[in-house]
Order: sequence, then structure tokens, then C-alpha cells
Amino acid sequence: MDFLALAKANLLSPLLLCFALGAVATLVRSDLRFPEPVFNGLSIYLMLSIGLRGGVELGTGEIAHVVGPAGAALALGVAIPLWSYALLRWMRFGVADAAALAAHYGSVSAVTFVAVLAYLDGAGIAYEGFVPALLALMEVPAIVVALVLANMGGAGGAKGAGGGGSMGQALRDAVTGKSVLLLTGGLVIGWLAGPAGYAPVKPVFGDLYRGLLCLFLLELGLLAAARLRDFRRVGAALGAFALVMPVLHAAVGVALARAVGMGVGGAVVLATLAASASYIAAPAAIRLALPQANPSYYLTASLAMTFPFNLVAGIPLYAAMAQWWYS
Amino acid sequence: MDFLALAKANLLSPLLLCFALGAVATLVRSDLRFPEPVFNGLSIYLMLSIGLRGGVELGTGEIAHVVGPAGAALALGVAIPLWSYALLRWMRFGVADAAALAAHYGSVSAVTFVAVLAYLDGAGIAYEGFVPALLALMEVPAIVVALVLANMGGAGGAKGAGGGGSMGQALRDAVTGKSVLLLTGGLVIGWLAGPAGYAPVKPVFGDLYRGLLCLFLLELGLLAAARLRDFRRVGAALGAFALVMPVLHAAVGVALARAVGMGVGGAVVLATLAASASYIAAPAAIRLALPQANPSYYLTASLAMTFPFNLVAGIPLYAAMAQWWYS
Amino acid sequence: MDFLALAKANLLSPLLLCFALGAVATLVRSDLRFPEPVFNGLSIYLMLSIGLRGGVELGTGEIAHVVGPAGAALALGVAIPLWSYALLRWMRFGVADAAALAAHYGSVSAVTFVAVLAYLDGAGIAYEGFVPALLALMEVPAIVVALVLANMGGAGGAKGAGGGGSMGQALRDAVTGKSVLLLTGGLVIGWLAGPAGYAPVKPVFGDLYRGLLCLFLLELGLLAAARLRDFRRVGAALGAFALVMPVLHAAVGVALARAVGMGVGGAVVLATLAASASYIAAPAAIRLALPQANPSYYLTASLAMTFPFNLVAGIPLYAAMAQWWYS
Amino acid sequence: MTDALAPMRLVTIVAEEVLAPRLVAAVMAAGATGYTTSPASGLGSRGLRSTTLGGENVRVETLVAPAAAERLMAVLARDWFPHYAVVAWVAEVAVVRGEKYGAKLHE
Amino acid sequence: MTDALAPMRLVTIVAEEVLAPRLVAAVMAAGATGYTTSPASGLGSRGLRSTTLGGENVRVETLVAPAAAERLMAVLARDWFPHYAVVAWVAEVAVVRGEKYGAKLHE
Amino acid sequence: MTDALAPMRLVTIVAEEVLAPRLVAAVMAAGATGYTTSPASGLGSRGLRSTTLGGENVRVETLVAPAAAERLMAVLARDWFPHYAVVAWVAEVAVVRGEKYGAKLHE
Ligand SMILES: Nc1ncnc2c1ncn2[C@@H]1O[C@H](COP(=O)(O)O)[C@@H](O)[C@H]1O
Ligand SMILES: Nc1ncnc2c1ncn2[C@@H]1O[C@H](COP(=O)(O)O)[C@@H](O)[C@H]1O
Ligand SMILES: Nc1ncnc2c1ncn2[C@@H]1O[C@H](COP(=O)(O)O)[C@@H](O)[C@H]1O
Ligand code: NA
Ligand code: NA
Ligand code: NA
Repeated sequence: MDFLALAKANLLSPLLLCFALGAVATLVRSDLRFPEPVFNGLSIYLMLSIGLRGGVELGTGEIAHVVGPAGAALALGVAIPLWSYALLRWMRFGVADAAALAAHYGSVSAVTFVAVLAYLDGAGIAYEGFVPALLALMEVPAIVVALVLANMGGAGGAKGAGGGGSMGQALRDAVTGKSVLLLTGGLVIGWLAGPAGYAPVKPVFGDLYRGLLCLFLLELGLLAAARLRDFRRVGAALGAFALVMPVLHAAVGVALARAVGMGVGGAVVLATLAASASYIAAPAAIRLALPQANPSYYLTASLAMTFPFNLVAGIPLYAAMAQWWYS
Repeated sequence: MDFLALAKANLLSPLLLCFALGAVATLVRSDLRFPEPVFNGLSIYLMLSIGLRGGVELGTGEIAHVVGPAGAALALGVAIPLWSYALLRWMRFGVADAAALAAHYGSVSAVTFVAVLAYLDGAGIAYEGFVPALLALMEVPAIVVALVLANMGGAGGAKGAGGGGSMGQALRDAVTGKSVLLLTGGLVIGWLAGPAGYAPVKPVFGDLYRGLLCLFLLELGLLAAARLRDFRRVGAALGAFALVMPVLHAAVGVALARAVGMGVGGAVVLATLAASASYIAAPAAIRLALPQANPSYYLTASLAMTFPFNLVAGIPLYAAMAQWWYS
Repeated sequence: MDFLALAKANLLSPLLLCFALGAVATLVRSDLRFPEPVFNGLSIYLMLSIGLRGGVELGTGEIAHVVGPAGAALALGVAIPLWSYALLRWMRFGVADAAALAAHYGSVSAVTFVAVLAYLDGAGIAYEGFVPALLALMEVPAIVVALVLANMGGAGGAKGAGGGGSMGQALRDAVTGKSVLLLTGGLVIGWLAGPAGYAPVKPVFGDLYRGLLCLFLLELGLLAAARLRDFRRVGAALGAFALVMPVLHAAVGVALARAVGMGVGGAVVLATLAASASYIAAPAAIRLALPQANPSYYLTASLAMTFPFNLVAGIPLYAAMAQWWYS
Repeated sequence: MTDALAPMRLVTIVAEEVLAPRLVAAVMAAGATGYTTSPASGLGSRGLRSTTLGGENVRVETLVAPAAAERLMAVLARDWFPHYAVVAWVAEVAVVRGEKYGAKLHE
Repeated sequence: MTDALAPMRLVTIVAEEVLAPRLVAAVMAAGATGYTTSPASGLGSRGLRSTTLGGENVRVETLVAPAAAERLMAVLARDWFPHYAVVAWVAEVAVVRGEKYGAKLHE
Repeated sequence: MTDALAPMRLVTIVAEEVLAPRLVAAVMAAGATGYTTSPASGLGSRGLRSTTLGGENVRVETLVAPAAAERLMAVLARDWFPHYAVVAWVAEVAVVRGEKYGAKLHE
């Protein structure tokens, strides 16, 4: 399939259409709400499923190949918040807001990750089995880097309310956070259990994930559209940041992926991880450690702008970029 | 299979038996309760699944054929509350109670709809792919008609509490209500995605719906039996209404379906939609717009009488009626 | 496969590894929590699924064969609390605590039951289709026997708070409790519906249960590890009880199973049922009827010690015991 | 401690869940600056369950100045009690920085 | 506004969830005309979790006449506090139409 | 009835859910012997939702002696109100066996 056919298939996939349906529901002020416990249960399922399937793949490949890509992922997780912070400060954002945004754009979005895998599966492009490990590796470092930047800039968190030591606490929370734990736990389980152990649980962790992801995206559509109402508070400059930076980050991701010897599919994945912005793990960590930062900025940018942009246009674009660079 | 064999297969299907188990649990005062968020999650799943599968079917058929049946469905949605209201007033029900009941019997039950599809699948009778659209079309009109009747009869809602304009508000709420939204959204998504887009999500939206419907019916059995305790408050006259009117409505449904050129399977579906009474959307709308109406009447009649009657005896009867009329 | 290969396959199965992941999450103080409504929904699903599949099997076998095994199961349910109580009193536990522990060890754990079936399926060992009926039969009797023992020992429940009659009330609650109801209900439904009726719901009740059990075990791992923190309160004597008694009970179970003519697979199941301790039904019943008993004792022993012991080492051991006895 | 505690009223309303959106609108209309809702169930003298998923209520709490509390209770008594299953009570409470909730400084 | 506010008592009880059915029976037996329950968690001096799904409590609120409040607190102190993890408190509140909850008109 | 009712304070705090672990730590640090939490949502003057699953709050109630209540309110006013969406109020309530919650016998 050529680029346009793939872009069209992407646009008309149930995943994206469910996201659109959720957004429409919010815009027409429907009473559609996803029950929170079910959403939380789905999150646990998705993380575990990503890890598990990655772990099974991992066991069948050569684990040594993961070292280079892991280094690339870590480098992105450290570098993205650095240049994002510098740019945002130059754009006249305050220390706390700049650091908060830097944390979000350096960290990653698991749903965007799953969407890029679905895209590659649909397009018949192979990718490395260990990519879920990259997802797990990229969640935390950017948050830590951003908090260090904020500390250096003098926005040192709410000392009194947190009882001191909020930096160390934030790091602890992020590393033992449920998404990192489920991803790495799933990877280990899949690796230990192997294809034979995986077979009886495949009907749940393998066959259902695409359909359940639709329900997840329905809810994210509801939430993202609700955020859009905060758009006026955010301003055009941040809007530009939210749409341009992902493309730059993706380009760096493709280049790095090639440098460390990943295949074209893996390059698309790493590019998408670099381009994606966190909207679940980072907001919770930042809210606690940097309460002065305005949630309207970081949530609207990551959830209501960058996330749909990546789903709709970003992923096909990054795939095209990688194919051009690799050919 | 002949009528008796089909009726027996229907009675002994897990769907009906799960409903019975739920009823038994309430009657023996078991502590079995279905967690509400899970029930809400299942509702969202079922609506989206009905719409999605209908939309995929729609795309493979000829959409022009839907116009006649859609008109028939709308006609039923407007006519049933009119004659139900007149009859109930003649039976000496007050304006508010008569209008409330009329709304419920003119509107539809999604679970009864799914049950009739399962029945037809089991009996090997084909039906039109667009029938979910009829379900979506029939949910709202009866509620609007009933509220107009109530207004004309002088039972104009709780003006003060609603802040005025409760008619228009009720209409808005019903149209943007989650069941209409998910059904029509699902239809559009299925139609746009087509069979190729549907394939990866079929394990969830296609393969699971019969089993998940069992869990749904378990909960409805619990709720219906709890309602039965209100039976003395309701009286024999309403009991007769709840068991006789569905059969009449079904007969009208079969006749109309034939008139607009639907096949015998489609006729069974339209008949069942006409016969079914709403027990989720209509109660919420009526409670807000017509608080004077007694919920014991409309909920006991629709959920504890008409719903099980349709499941157990109605659907096989309407199938037999349609086959006799079409032969 | 030989014993060691099976034991290793058991240890590396996703079921056990998910339990371990849950335990790790608690130990590193992760914020991973399973939403309670989802856990409750999964419980309902698992019970109904166990019953349903058993009922379908039952219909294809000879129902007369169930009488002997049923008698054996009941005998275990009555005898285990008797000797456990005597032993615990001798170990200087108070009347209430001894009776509470006796109730837990005489009753059964549904998840341990499902785990032994999964183990036998993996090892290719056949077992009788009616075993879910034994699970249902063994849940309640031990609780009743233990409450009678407590009454005779003078620990007669919280009369005032319960409004009197707490014995009869406890019995009523246990029999109409949701696990007994869903298991027996599922058995009847599966038996009535038969393989043809079961087929359309098999994607949910058959294909998914192994995967969903993983999620269930993840949550049980979280809970069991949280209980481990109470270990100091419990003491070594109870620790020994929690690890030694299951093996004795399993030996009695194997002997009885052979005496009533069950196959080797059935013997492993009965042994595991005897060895397992309740951690959902019994705690709730005992808390109400015997509030003087210390929950730290019975919950830590059954959930944090006996349950993981059975999962990890017990089941392969009981299988080896049965194969040795039957050869 | 320089912040003195200011006297305020806490109005708690328990009602059928289906009423929640209109109820909080009524609360704000009576002059509240905010509200907190939480899920509840219950039994009252009517014992009616008005929706299929019956028995579910919502609990609305709002911290308001005394005058707004009276206004709100009056509106509830006039427009809501006759039609719906609603229960409400007022308690005297103390807050820091009462201005936030509409308290006058020397009330 | 013709409805005067009548003084009543609000009794709030927090207890292990497994006790909920018996607790509301005790509340009604003490003379309440209704109650509201809501889910809760918490930590207390015992720190016991008595069921597998530990830490889950129920919160029961009942609006009663002063005499019934005293009766209820006495019953709780006698029959419940010794055995179960239960906490309860009484607050003075004002309601419209106190007769509904068993208030005498000139109490 | 031999148990007299002792006067205590009930402090109720509504805050963003993400703050719950730190908030209960602050409550215990102020001298409380326990607390009860329950889920809540709401709207306030800031109207901020700070997490993706926005609008979700937690409600913390603690029964404390009057001195501890003042301490807790002061801590909230100093460390929490400036940064976070937090609302808190204090009510006078009566309990049986006030010693359990840190009340002195003749306060
Ligand atoms: N005396 C009461 N104390 C606390 N809550 C009550 C009381 N009476 C009624 N309620 C609550 O108000 C709802 C409606 O009550 P009612 O209008 O009396 O049926 C009930 O479902 C309870 O949640
Ligand atoms: N001081 C307190 N303030 C508020 N709630 C409390 C307090 N102490 C105990 N509780 C609640 O009562 C339950 C049982 O407490 P306890 O009996 O002290 O273990 C706890 O789980 C809390 O929800
Ligand atoms: N006047 C009020 N009465 C009751 N709850 C309030 C009030 N104002 C704010 N809240 C609660 O406190 C949270 C934060 O409020 P705020 O800091 O004003 O945005 C809201 O989400 C509400 O749950
Ligand atoms: Na990123
Ligand atoms: Na109808
Ligand atoms: Na046992």
C-alpha cells in the first residue's frame, strides 16, 4: 500500500473513529461517561498486555540487540526535556510551566505506542519485539530531568505540603508507578513463560487488545475534547509547540534508530515514542512535585493537541519519514 | 426446526437462564450484586457493538433499502404512545402516569433487540443489516410524543426545579443520550471502517457479545425481580396492559414491515422493537420531566413484566406470527 | 512430562507470575491498585464460568457417578474443621480464633480450584466434569461446623449487634452467598443449555478464563503481600499450621477420592480442595458471626501463606501424591 | 496562626442521582461558589427507586454564607421536596478564609 | 419563607463494610425514618482489615430527633464498639419540615 | 446510658485525589488518631482539573480534639491552600468515648 492508502486506512480505522466518537460526545454535551474503575481496569490490562506480548517476542529474539536501542531511548528521554525547557523559557513560559511541559514531552504515551504498532501491523511492516522495553524506559527519565531543571530554576515544589524531599519522592513514585511496573513485569512474565505459557492466555492478552483499545480511545476522546475547552487559556504559541515539536522529535528518533541499527519498523516506533507526550503518568507526578505549574497548559497541550495529532497525522508521517531515510 | 423446538431452545439458552438465575438470586435474598460501573461499562460495550456490527453489514448492502423501514420505525415510535396514552387514560390512569407509560412502550429495549437477533441467528433466519438503525431511531420519538401529551393534559413537569423549559431539555437529553449516540456512532464507524477495519476488533465486538450479554441479563434478572416486589402497588389492570399490548404492537410491526418490503427476519425484528418497552433511557428522561408520574408503575411494567415476557414467550411468538403472515 | 518439568511449567506459568507481580508491586509500595468493582465483576465471571463449563461436561457424563464424590466432599467439609479446631485449641488458640481458622481450612478457595484445573489441563491429565459441584458443596459446611463448635465453646457471636440468631443467619447467608449461587446456577445453566447452547457463549466463558484469571491473581498477589506485613502478629506456630495441614488434608483427599472411585485427575482436584483455605466467603461470614476472632490470624494464614503455598508447591505435590497412590 | 476561623454554613443535600445536574445548578443559583458531590445510596420514607439501577443517590455538599443557606433551603422546600426524593440539612461550620465562599467579613 | 428550620441530629457512623446490613437495621430500630450510606475507606486505632478486600468501610448518615440520636449512640456503645471497628459522631443540624424525621413540633 | 457524649471536632477536607496520600499524612501529623476517606467530585472557584481523569477529588474526615483541629487548619492554610485545590471546614460534634480520639477528659 502507498502512503495515501495507509493514511486513509489509518483515518478510517475503528481506533481513530472511536476517538472521534468520544470527542463528538463531549462536544454535543452527551451524558456518555466511561466509568472510572473500568477505565482503570482497562489501563492495567493494556499495560500488562503490551509487556506480555513484548516479553514473548523478546524470548524468541536475541536480547543483546536491545542495548543500542535502549541507550537511544534513554538519550531521547534525557535530551528532549532539556531542549524543550530551553525553548519554552525562551518562549517566556515561567520556570514551573516550562519544566512541566518538558516532562510531558520527554515522557511517552502508551496509547500512541499501541496505535503505532497497530499501524505497522496493518501496513505489514515488521518491528523489533523488544520495543515495549523502550516504552518502559522512556516514561520516567524526562520527569526526573524536568524536576531537576525546575529546582535549578528555583521552582522547588511545595516543600511544606510534601513534607520535604519532593524530588526524591517524585523519582520513587515514578519508578514504582503502575505503568512502569506493569510493562516491565509483563516483559519478564512473557519472557519467562514463553510461547507455550502464553498460548492459553492469548485469547485475552493477544486477541482482545485491539478491540479493547477502541473502548480506551473512546474515553480518551471524551477527555481530550473536554480539555479543548481550555484552549483559550493556552494560546497559539503553545499550540504551535504541541504540533511542531513532535515532528522534530520524531526526526531525531528516526536518525537515532538508524544509528543504533534498528530496522525501519523499529525506527517508526522510536520516532513515535519521541514524538508522543505523556498524559497519565507525567500529570500526576508533576501535579504533586510542581504544583505551581498550570495544569491547563500541560494537559491541554499533551492530551488535546499532541495526542490526536500523532494519531491522525503523525504516525503515517513518521512512517513515511523512516521509509525515506532508510531507502 | 419447528416452533416448539425453537421455543425450547430459546427457553434453555444461557441468555434466558442467566436472567432466571439473577431473578432467583433476588428472590432468595442473595448478596449477589453486579457492580454498577461494570454494568455501565457493559452497556457502553453492547451499544457500540450493536452499532458497529450493523454498520459493517450496512456497508455491504444497499443503503437505499433503509428508507421504508426507517419510516415504519418512526411511525411506530409516534403512533404507539398515542394509542397507549388514550387507552391508559380510559383505564383511569392519571395524565402523568399514562404519559409516562406511553413513553416507555413507544420507546425500545436494546437487550430485547439483541435477544431477537440471537434468536434469529440460532434459528437460521436472515435479517437486514440495517436493523440497528431502527433501534436507534425508535428510542427517542415516543418520549417526545408522551411529553407533549402530558403537557396538553396539564401535567407540565416540575417547572421550578428544572428551571423551566423541561420539554426542550428532555428532547435534547434524549437525542444526545448515550445509547442513541453509541448506536449511531457505531453504525457510522462500522460503515466507514468496513469489513477490513472491523476484522482486528471482531474478537471483542463480534465474538464476545453473546457471552457478555449473559452477564448483562444476570444483572437485569436481579433488578427485574427486585421490581416484582412492587407488584401489589401496580395492580392487575397494568399487568394486563404489560402483557397484551406487546403482542398487539408486534402484530402492527409485522404488518408494517411487510408493507415496506422487509424480509421475514426483519419483520420479526421490527415486531420485537414495537413490542419492547424501554427500561433504561425512558425512566431517566421521564423521571426528570414528569416527576409526578409514579416510577413503580412504569418500571415494574416495563422491566419486571414486559421485558421477561418478550424474552420468554414474545420473541418466539412474534417469529411465528411473521412466518405465518409471510407464508 | 515428569514431575520436575511440570513443577517448572507451573512456576513459570503466567498465572503464578502474575501473582508474583502483584506481590512485588505491594512490596515496592507501588500505586498499582485493582479497582474494586472490576475485581467484583471478575469474581462473578469466574464463578459463573466454572459452573457453566462444569455443567456442560456434566450433561455429557453419567450423573450417578457424582454421588460418591459428593459424599466424600461433604465428609471433608465436616471433618476438617473438627480436627483443625481440636489441634488449634491444643496449640492454645482461644475458642473464637480456633473456630475461625477451622472454618477457613474446612472451606475452599475457588482460585486454587481453577489453578489445579489449569495445571491438569497443562499436564494432560483428565478429570471428572462434575468437580465444580464439589467446589460448591465444600464452601459452606465447614463454616457451619465451626460456628457450632464456637457456640459449644461459649464464644457465641455478637448477640446484641446481630440482633440475635447469628448462627442461623450465618448459615442462611452462606447458602445464599454469591459464590454458591453462581456455581450451582452455572452448573444448572450449563447442564440445561448443553454443548449447543454453550457454543455461542464459549468465547467469553471458555476462551477468556485463563487470561482473566491472570488479572485476578495479580490482585490476589497485591492483597496477599499486604497481609504478609501482619506476619509478626501471627507467629510461627500458625505458620506451621498453614503449611503443614494442607498437605495432610490433601493426603486424606487423595485416599477418599480413590475410595469413592474417582480417577487420578479427580483425586488431585479433591486433594487440592481439601488443602485449600477460603479467603473470600469464610472471612465475611466469620467476621459477622465471630467478631471476637482476630482477622489477622485467619486472613494472613489462608491468603498470605496457604494460598501461595498451594499455588507454587502444593498442586504439583498433590498431583505427584495422587499418581503415586494410583500407580 | 493569623487566619481566624470564620463561621459558615454547610448545606448537605441527598437526592436521586438523576437529579444531580439540575441540583448543582440550583445550588450555584442560590449563591454558592462551589460544591462537592459524592455517590450515595439510602432509604427514606418514600422508598421509591425511580430508575432501573435503583437506590442510587447523590450527595451534594456546599459551603455557603448563612443567607445563601437559607435561600437554598427555601428553594429546595418550594421546588424540589414536593416532587422528588430529596433530603437536606444545614450545619454550622468554621472555615479559614471565609471570603472565598461569599462570607462578609463581619457577619 | 414560611418553612422554619427545625433542629435535628445527624448521626454519622463509619464501620467495616461487611456490617452494613446489620448497621442500618440498628439505625432503623433506634427510631430513624431513613438513612444514607456511602462508600469509604480509612484508618483507625485498631488498623484491622477484616476481609480480603481490606480497608473498605461504609459510612452511614441518619437524620433523627435528639432522643433517637442518644438511643442510637447508646446502642452502638453497648453492642458494637466492643466487637467491631466502628466510629460514630453526632452533629446538630437544621432541617426544613422536621416532622418527616420524627421531630416533635415544639422540641 | 453511662457513656456521656464528649465534644470533639470533625474536620472535613476536600482536595484533588492525587494529594490523598500526603493529605492523610498531614492529618495524622497534626495529631489525629484516624481518618476516613471517600471519593468525591466537585467544582470550586479555581475550576482546575489537574489530571487527565479530571474532576476527581477525595474527601477526608477526621475526628480530633479541638486543639488538633486548629493545628490542622493552620497547616492547611499555610502549606496547602496556596498551591492546591483544597477546601476544609470544622464542625462541632459529640462522640462516645472521646479519649479514643485524643480528647482530654475535662476539656
Ligand atoms: N432520616 C434520614 N437520614 C438520612 N438520610 C435520609 C433520611 N431520610 C431519607 N434519606 C435519604 O434521602 C433519600 C430520599 O428519601 P425519601 O424522600 O424520604 O424517600 C433516601 O434514599 C436517603 O438516602
Ligand atoms: N479519628 C477518626 N476520624 C475519622 N474516622 C476515623 C477515626 N478513627 C477511626 N476512623 C474510621 O473508623 C474506622 C475504624 O476505626 P478503628 O475502630 O479505630 O480501627 C477506620 O477505618 C476509619 O475509617
Ligand atoms: N463552596 C464549596 N462548597 C463545597 N465544596 C467546595 C466549595 N468550593 C470548592 N469545593 C470543593 O473543593 C474543590 C476545589 O475547589 P477550588 O480550590 O475552589 O477549585 C472543588 O472541586 C470542590 O469539590
Ligand atoms: Na516523548
Ligand atoms: Na416499543
Ligand atoms: Na479446605
